[in-house]
Amino acid sequence: MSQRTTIPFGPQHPVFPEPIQLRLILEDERVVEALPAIGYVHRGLEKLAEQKDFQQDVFLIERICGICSFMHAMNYCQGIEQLLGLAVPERAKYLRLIWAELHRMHSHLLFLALLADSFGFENLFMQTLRCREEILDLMEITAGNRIMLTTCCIGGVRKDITPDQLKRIGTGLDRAQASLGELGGAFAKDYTIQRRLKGIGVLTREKAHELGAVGPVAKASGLAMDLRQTGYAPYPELGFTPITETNGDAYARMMVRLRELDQSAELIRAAIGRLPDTPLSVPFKGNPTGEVAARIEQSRGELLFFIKANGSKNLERFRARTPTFANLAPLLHMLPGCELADVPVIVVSIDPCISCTER
Amino acid sequence: MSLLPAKTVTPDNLLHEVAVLRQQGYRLVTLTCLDQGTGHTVYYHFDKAYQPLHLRLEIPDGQELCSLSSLYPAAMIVENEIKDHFGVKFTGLALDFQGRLMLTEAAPKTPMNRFRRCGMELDARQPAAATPAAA
Amino acid sequence: MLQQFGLKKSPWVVHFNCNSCNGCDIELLACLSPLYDLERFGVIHVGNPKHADVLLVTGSVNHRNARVLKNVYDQMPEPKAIVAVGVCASTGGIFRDCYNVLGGIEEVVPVDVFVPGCPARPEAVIDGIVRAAEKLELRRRGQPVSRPSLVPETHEPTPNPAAPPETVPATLASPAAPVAAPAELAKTP
Amino acid sequence: MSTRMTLGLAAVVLAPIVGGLIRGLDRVLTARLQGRQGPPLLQPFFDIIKLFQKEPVVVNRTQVFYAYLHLALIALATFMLATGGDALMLLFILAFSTLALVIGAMSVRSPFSRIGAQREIVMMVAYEPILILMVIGFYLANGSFRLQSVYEASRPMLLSLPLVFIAYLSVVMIKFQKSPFDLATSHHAHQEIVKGVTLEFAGPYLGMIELAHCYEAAFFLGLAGLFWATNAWMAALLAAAVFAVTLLLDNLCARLTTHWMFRFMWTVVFGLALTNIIWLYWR
Repeated sequence: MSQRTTIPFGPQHPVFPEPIQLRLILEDERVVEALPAIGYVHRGLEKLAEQKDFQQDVFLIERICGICSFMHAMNYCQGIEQLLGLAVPERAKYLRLIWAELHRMHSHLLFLALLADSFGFENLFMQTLRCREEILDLMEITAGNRIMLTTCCIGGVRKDITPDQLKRIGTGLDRAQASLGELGGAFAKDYTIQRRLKGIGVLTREKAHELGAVGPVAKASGLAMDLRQTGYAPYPELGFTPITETNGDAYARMMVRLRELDQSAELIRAAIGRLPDTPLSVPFKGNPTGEVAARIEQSRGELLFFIKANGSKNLERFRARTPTFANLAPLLHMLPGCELADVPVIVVSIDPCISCTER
Repeated sequence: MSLLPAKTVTPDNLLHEVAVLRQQGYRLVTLTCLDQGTGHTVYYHFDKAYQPLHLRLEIPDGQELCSLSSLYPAAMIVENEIKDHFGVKFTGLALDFQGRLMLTEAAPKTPMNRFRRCGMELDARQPAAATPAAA
Repeated sequence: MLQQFGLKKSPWVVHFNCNSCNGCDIELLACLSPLYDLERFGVIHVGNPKHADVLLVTGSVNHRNARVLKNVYDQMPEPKAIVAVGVCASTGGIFRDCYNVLGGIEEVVPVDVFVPGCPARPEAVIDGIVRAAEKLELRRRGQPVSRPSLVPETHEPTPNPAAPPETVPATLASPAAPVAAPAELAKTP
Repeated sequence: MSTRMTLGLAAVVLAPIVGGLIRGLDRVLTARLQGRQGPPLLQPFFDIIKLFQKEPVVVNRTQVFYAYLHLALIALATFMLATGGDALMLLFILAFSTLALVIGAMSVRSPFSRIGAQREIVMMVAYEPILILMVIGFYLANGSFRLQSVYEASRPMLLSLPLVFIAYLSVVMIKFQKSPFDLATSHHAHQEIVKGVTLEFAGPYLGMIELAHCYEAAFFLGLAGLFWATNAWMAALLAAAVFAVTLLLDNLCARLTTHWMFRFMWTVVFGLALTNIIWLYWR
């Protein structure tokens, strides 16, 4: 029985919080071919960024994606600061790092929850989301909003984290890590989860490099590639080394994120311990001019902003290459040959952010 | 204005240059297209061990650009996007979405072009008016 | 007698992400989490519009997904209610001026509840769903259901849902009216 | 005869109520296990009442017919279980009831619905042999295929069929669509095939299927009670134990694949049940 069926997987499909359509051509329940149809969340943000004032753009660019919003704003600010030749105060760098890592934690926890959902483990889904609320609380306490922090501005940060709040971050991380320890055990050791993840969606090291995989997808395939090593924020001073796995399957991708969660918590603690006492931001005058390609390691991988400014208050060109955009090609490489039951697992395992991808 | 430090290539030697970079183990990060009024500038961003490398390519209107999909299969998606947004045509695309990757029939044509509003057909376009966007 | 329990107590929701930046979507997910527990209200997140009573839409409408949104809406059996979650779904929000954005979802489907926020907070989303469920019940009884307006109400009293039909404009009274947006619902320029 | 008739009719009336309560309890307990408050206990009834108030959306008339058939047959099976009818006939009706749902799902053109139907068939193929072995076990223990003989048996079936009982547990898990077997349709198994079999049923017709699920819940837990039919309390306890095990496993497992389920059922579970039967035969 090898009847071919075409399945429109999406755009409105319960496993994706976001609309992407994968046209899956199935033989029985085996995927023969997968074709993407995107554009359901294409807004035209790059164009709008060119029409707005470059300072307004911080808030616009933060909304490229609601999951890793802070890191988008951070990358944009870093790019503009580079063009303006601004030296950001040390405290602002550390505060940015703290918020960025909090964002990474909540993003990875969301990933784990969605992964649990993708293989139908409702209990784990709920527990992971519960753990995620701890992190969201920390963001709300420090910035006033659960997801869109809007604390980053050109030249530094707009808001300080008070010593009380720093203490609260410490206890919040303790609680999150405690429950994360239990959850991590379940994720890593549960028999049914291993059956669903091991050997699924394998991406070899060579293919990962050739297809330009970034972030946890690349790290799971053994490519030690993490832009946090380049030192855009005080990561090297805090002793950062990228986490890698070798198997390149969905399980490895999950393990990378699981381990990065603990690493992020430790980075935040270390940053709190060394938080310097300097002003929060530097004032600046004038408009940026020149071209820059700003890069940052976002929770899903390398984020590249190409910014071209011409000395007016509008940018001449703003281009965003988000990590999921780079991970689409590896995804399309992984899908053919898998079972229909594994499609949600594989798709979720790259942690797709379609909103980033299409802007 | 400080431009991105980039090596200039031409459409003719593009594939050769990229093939060399691929040999050296560079990873294709992405492509960026800029509208220059009478043509487009395309940046090719590469990376190797955190060292970025950029190629700059100027292409006049109407000329087709060869696709990198034979060397880097992942280039296909971004090339389709550029085709959608700028109307730059690519030859040898592994999978051609016909300008419908991001946009639909009802959406504005080549909306990312800065100096003009042109259809998908570059040849039918009026000579560039070169009116800068609202400052 | 039993009927009064039905719709109000079991609003099954389907979520459609139109053009959202994910902020509202993950807040919707957070609604399902133990802290907010949407299932307390009998809400089940069904993936299938044919089973759903309440459509939650996040994000604005663009050229490609307008048709999909209409399709999802049309597939839902009556009585149904639409909740626009977040400012993008309500008016287009920060993306209103983008070239590929048509505006709020009101352009395509009639909205029953607007949930403000960027992103909308889970408490607000839950409130929106519960209010939509109340509208479902009114709609089943054939009572007039008011559609909210984004234009600020000046001094008019809030419409009484149980008011006799003749006091309500015809376009508002008909629950199944497709996209009959009355003049006063026209959006602010 | 008339008392048995009354008993049967009472079962047909009470089964959906009991089944609804079981499903409600299931949802409440699941929520508590997940650290949530969960819906009210009567939630399944609210759902069904609501579904009957919705506009009937029909893809084709056949589909409606099969929804009715599904409900009628499962009600008939419940009737037979209560009156102690022929066990083989019971199995046949049960299978036909599921088949009605499958054909109903097959009658529409939605790919998700069809894949759901295919999976449902695979599931039937996986659990039907266990049910047949169970009935054979009853026969070997009592010398009759009539369930009446189980009710009148001197010693509980569990003592003769312990392994079959364990095998039966996995049948219940499949029928209740619990992890790791929640493959074809369920409130939560939406990730792969949206809603599977029930995808194209809407409004009152979905309500009928939900009602049938309530019957199923009562029916299969009742069948579990058969293993200690000599004492009503023990039967209830046994049914409760089956319920508790399915609930716990549902919260401890991820969903596995159809292939895995098929292999597992035909090797481990089938082997268990067969061993029991062989032992019973040679005893």
